[in-house]
Amino acid sequence: MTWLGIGEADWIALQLTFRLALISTALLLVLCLPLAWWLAHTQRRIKVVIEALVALPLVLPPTVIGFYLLILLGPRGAVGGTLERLGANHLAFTFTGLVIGSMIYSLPFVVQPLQNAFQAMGRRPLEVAATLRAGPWDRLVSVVLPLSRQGLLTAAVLSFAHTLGEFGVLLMIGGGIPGQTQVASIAIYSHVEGMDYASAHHLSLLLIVTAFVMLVCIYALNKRFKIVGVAP
Amino acid sequence: MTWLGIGEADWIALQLTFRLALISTALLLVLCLPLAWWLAHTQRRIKVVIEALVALPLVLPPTVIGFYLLILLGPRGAVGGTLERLGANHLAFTFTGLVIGSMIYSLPFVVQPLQNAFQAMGRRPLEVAATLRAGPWDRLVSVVLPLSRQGLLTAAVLSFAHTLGEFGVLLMIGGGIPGQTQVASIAIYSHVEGMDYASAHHLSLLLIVTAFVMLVCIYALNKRFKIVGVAP
Amino acid sequence: MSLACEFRLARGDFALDARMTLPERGVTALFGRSGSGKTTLLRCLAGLERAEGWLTVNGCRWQDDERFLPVHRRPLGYVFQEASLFPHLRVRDNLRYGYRRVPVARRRVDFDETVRLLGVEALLERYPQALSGGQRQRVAIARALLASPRLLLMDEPMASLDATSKAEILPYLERLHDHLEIPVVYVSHALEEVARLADHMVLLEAGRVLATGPLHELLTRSDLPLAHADNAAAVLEAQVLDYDAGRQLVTLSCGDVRLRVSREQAPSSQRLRLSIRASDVAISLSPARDSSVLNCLPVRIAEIDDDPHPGHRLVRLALGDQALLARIPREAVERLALAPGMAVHAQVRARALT
Amino acid sequence: MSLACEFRLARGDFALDARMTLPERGVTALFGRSGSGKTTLLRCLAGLERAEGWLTVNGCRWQDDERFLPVHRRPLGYVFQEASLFPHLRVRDNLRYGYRRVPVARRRVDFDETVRLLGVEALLERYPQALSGGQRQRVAIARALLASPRLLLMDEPMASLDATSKAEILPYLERLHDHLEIPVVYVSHALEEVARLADHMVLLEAGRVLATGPLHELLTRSDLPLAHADNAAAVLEAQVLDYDAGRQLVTLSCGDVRLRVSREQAPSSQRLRLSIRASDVAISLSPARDSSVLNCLPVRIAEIDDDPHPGHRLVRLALGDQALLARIPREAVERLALAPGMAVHAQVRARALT
Amino acid sequence: DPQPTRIAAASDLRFVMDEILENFASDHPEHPIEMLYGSSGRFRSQIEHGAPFDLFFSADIAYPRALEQAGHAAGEVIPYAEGRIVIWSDGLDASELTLSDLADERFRRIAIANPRHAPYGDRAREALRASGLWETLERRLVFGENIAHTLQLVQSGAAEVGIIALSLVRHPSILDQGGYHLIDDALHAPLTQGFIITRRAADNPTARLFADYMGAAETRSIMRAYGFQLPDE
Ligand SMILES: Nc1ncnc2c1ncn2[C@@H]1O[C@H](COP(=O)(O)OP(=O)(O)OP(=O)(O)O)[C@@H](O)[C@H]1O
Ligand SMILES: Nc1ncnc2c1ncn2[C@@H]1O[C@H](COP(=O)(O)OP(=O)(O)OP(=O)(O)O)[C@@H](O)[C@H]1O
Ligand code: MOO
Ligand SMILES: [Mg+2]
Ligand SMILES: [Mg+2]
Repeated sequence: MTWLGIGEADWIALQLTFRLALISTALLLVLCLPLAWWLAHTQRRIKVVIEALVALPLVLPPTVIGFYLLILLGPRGAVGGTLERLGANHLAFTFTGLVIGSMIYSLPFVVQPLQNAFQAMGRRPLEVAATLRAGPWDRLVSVVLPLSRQGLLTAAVLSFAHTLGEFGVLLMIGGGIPGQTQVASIAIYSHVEGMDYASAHHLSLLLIVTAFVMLVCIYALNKRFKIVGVAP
Repeated sequence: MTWLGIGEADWIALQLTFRLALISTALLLVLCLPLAWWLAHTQRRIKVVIEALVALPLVLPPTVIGFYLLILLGPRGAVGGTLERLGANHLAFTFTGLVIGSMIYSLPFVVQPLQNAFQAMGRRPLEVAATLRAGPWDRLVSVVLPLSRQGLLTAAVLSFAHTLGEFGVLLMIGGGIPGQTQVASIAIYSHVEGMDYASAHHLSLLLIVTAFVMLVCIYALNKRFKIVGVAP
Repeated sequence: MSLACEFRLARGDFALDARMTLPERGVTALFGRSGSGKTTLLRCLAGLERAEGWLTVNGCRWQDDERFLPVHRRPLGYVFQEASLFPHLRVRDNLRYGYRRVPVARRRVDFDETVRLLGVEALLERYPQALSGGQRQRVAIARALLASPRLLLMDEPMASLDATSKAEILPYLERLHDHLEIPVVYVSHALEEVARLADHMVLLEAGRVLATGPLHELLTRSDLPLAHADNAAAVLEAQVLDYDAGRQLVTLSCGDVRLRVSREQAPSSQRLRLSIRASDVAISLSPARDSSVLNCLPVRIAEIDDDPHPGHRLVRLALGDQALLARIPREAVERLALAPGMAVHAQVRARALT
Repeated sequence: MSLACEFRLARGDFALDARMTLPERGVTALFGRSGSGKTTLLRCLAGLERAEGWLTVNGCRWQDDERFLPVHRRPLGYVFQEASLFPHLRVRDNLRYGYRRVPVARRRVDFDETVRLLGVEALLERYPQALSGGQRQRVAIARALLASPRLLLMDEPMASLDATSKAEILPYLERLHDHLEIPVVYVSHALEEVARLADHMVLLEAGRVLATGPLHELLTRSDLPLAHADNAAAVLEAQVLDYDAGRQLVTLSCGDVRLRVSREQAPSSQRLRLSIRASDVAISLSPARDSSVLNCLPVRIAEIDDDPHPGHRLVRLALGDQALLARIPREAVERLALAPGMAVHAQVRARALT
Repeated sequence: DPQPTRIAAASDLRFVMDEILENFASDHPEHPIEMLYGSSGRFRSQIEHGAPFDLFFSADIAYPRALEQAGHAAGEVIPYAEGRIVIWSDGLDASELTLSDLADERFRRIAIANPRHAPYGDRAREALRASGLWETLERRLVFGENIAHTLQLVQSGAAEVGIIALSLVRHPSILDQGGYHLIDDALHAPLTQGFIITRRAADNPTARLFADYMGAAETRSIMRAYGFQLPDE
């Protein structure tokens, strides 16, 4: 079953990739919202340490992060081992493991744009909303999210696109199991290494075109519903 | 010559890494400023396409980008081949090649935070500056850069940290030649593959600690000179 | 007494240390020089600043050492001094923001009427960026009112409005204040606006309450800066005796004396508030019969004070148990040999305020 | 003529279509209702909007179909309607921003003096976020002045200032305008401010110039809205005859008649500008000798008009070749049987403006 | 300072080459050599695109052959060894295990190199197919990018067992951890490994010298110690 010069396994890998990117981006956005908010507004000293920590996953090569994660999530690691003792399975070579790995690696791409957006927004819109009876959640939905839309978009795009292309971490903790952990990036690389350049090119092209179309749509929608700017 | 459990070759790799990260971050910032500015302010339709293109380097696995770059910059590629015909050397396996590769891959991390910062700033401060006799360059230096400091910082940090950890692209177009293109990430991974875990851990730790200290200093400085926020 | 509070808050060199009690309904003018802490005090009332102290509104404790009712639980309306419209919402949605969040049963302000009276009907589909400064301010006022507040805080709401817009909005605000029966705290630098709207006044100076009391008392107290202001005025409370519809004239009694004031319609209540500017009062020794001035009142000179106006003196006149201010040229004081205790005639141009 | 322009610009439903000529120096008041296009016109003058049309200042073409002098090349000062301080700079650096960018030889405004007169000395080390609304406005005014502009554009610069601050700043602005000898375009809703500062006036309505001309003409033209405003006033130009320092009284001649006005110091020039509010003029049939009012002028009734004020009529009085406005109760018009052509006495309280 | 001669070697040679190089350096201190390890496939494409490698030791003779045909070699492809695959586990003594034991459910994850492009993975698959275990085990397999990566998957414990290169498990630190089971080489095609001198090193005496050094008795005994079968034995 080959279509567009792309074999079935690769279609599955592609599908897995988008699922992974979608899930980890969604989870990251949810988790990073409070963190970025706190970073944007706290006056505490510890803030700079947390800010530095957030950027740290980028500093190590993904394969190495992946290696340490493999140990951590595997049956002998702190996380995997605990799970095993609780009767569950460890997380190496699982989709969950991939999600965790790509989330850790994409963390800075989500936290930093959100934090910037929150800082740029200032407290005024929230104060206004509060005087108009909006409680904390209400303010989040009706004021914070719309006003930090550009930051949210950047966070989502960077995290999503980055997960599409993530290779090292996923290679290490995924084990390249077709249909489970073999994502497109690993499939493409396999083709390249195996000198099956045609498949590599086709799959790369498809990934790029799909991502490009998605991004153009997202940006076009964003532009359509854009606030015209602040001046005059 | 081993110090802190880290051999001489690794020290060289570390130095190379920081040089690479510094140079490509600096170049990226300079190049992306006008692009981000244009994206933040243009009303043209093509904008969404450029925005999507900017994010595309993330979509492919770095090793694959590296592979395509290798073809492009190598002696038979469009760029490398042209250089050879002009009597210069092609760029594969050179430090220049590494710089180009890491710049391409870090492009979105620089453009997007800058664009967001410029959009959040709006036109008002520029208008005010213009009425106070500040010409375009003057406005850039005295108003745009200080007011988009948070975005600049994010761009610089993401790009710098990401280059420190970049592996796939650099391995492919650099080849990991000690002293020339073997950066720390490749050295660490080599140690892991060679089961020299001690060296891998030491080098990882050093990279992390150095990066962490740098980041904490940067963030602390940033906080110290921070604008207190917009609300009264 | 319906709103009482005590706040302490430090901001750099500036320290707010204010204690005050406001009447249950009616407008309290918050007056003070730039930087005296008016905005800060309003923010404390709204709960936007976590000041030390306490606040009781309508018998409910909103804030003290133990409690702190969060802003969104305080049923208030706040018109901010600076632009505060949500840039991502059209004018309509800005207006509906607070309105929607008040349960239907508790809404006490009509959407369409408010929109019409603030002259923003034509702007409903626009984004705030496409409004002029004054238009933004009107939308902000409407938005605060539509939240059916039980305490209304207005920080220079009309600062950038033209006279015509003000003249349209003021009567609406007056009616609304009556109708809502809530306390209103109103910051304004325009004494005329204040004299028209406010019953009560709080004077701030460098973060402290300098004086507080009924408007007409504070306006004429010569120990306070108001009496010496450019547009110093007295406010009188008078009893309606008669309305002459043809001439649009109301006859009033104020203590023993009678006053006449032009007015479009018959007053709806038995009492009227009059504002009489110091510069609108002239003194003559004999009653002037053939002058266009409506009122020529027998008064007694209570006090002759300095006036910051060049070449003038401020004369306090006793009119029954109320007071009038007159700004008189020094030359006239000499020429007419005015002195405290003298009985003279005040030629008075009064304005009905309510 | 020093500033002449013609601009066309569309913004949604709104269209600016303004053509005007302003005198070489002196203040032009830009007057008009909220949303009439005042800010838009100022922005066009500054080059912040790329309007169609042309603009000539002091004989230089700043803009036409071919040319467009960019904003930073236009030597102007702009006080924005909304907050415009740079949040990343301390007050001192905000002030120095434009100052530093003017070559020393071309600086015509003294830093320390400006800072002192605008009352911002104590704020120099603060960031704008730590200022009150009025303090911000004062810093913005000072900043614009310190750029030694050759054209000054001020968009409601005093909107949120208290009377005392205004009273301190206005004389400084007056002197500065004199000293700088530049055209100033001044948007304000406060007729009194305008009457005091402006020589010239441009009336805008829905983006078009309704009228333009010397202030005193426009103020009393009964076909324009100004004469009917709440604080309608006439402005008279008068010749100084004498100054009585003891009584702080100036004697002036205005056509054939003599006027007396209180004034702190002797006038520095031979001409004085007087503002006489319609509500400050009373009419009597006989001259009132024993009244505190300084001036009792023989005038002739030129016109009796409707007045939007309830129960009043607007009476235009001819005083030589100049005009006065008097707001008279209907009752008095009847009682005194006033009619056009009648010779009466105007009891006038005048204020010296310059 | 002359450029060292640069050797790109497949990752299964990691330990053995380090030892050979040590000897070479003491025998020929005037001929500096720099060793790079990685996957054979990557080196192949890098050499195609101008990589500055002087010798290329591949895990699969097919790669240097392809390079030779494309004109990237100076001289012939020289076969230097035949690799073997073994069963190895980090948690238990694999010398007790046979291929058919892998069917046991306690081995939840079995690591092999990716057969699509790694020669060791390809032979592992052949061996599993030949013993009729492929269908049973397929769902439990995880794939390493190259043979060294496969070893890491097993070392981390995430895969309980793996099929890897004999040359790697002969590393002293692994030998300490217990035994391995050598897979019968009748079950898979021979893993013939070859090297070339690249075109850029045509005139490089060090490259020639090292190529010859591979035939030296000392070198051959080291190769043998790491479990390689030498071509002519
Ligand atoms: N962070 C700060 N540091 C020092 N002083 C501050 C700070 N924030 C506010 N202030 C001062 O607090 C005082 C009160 O400010 P507030 O905004 O309440 O004044 P206001 O009465 O509303 O003035 P305005 O009429 O100008 O709006 C001002 O003098 C201001 O300078
Ligand atoms: N993008 C737009 N779309 C439609 N109308 C607009 C837009 N931008 C501005 N306007 C309108 O242009 C008119 C002129 O605005 P401008 O700011 O010049 O008024 P203004 O005279 O300064 O008023 P104010 O006294 O309230 O500041 C306003 O009626 C405003 O609503
Ligand atoms: O080419 Mo390898 O030896 O499978 O890593
Ligand atoms: Mg204030
Ligand atoms: Mg305006």
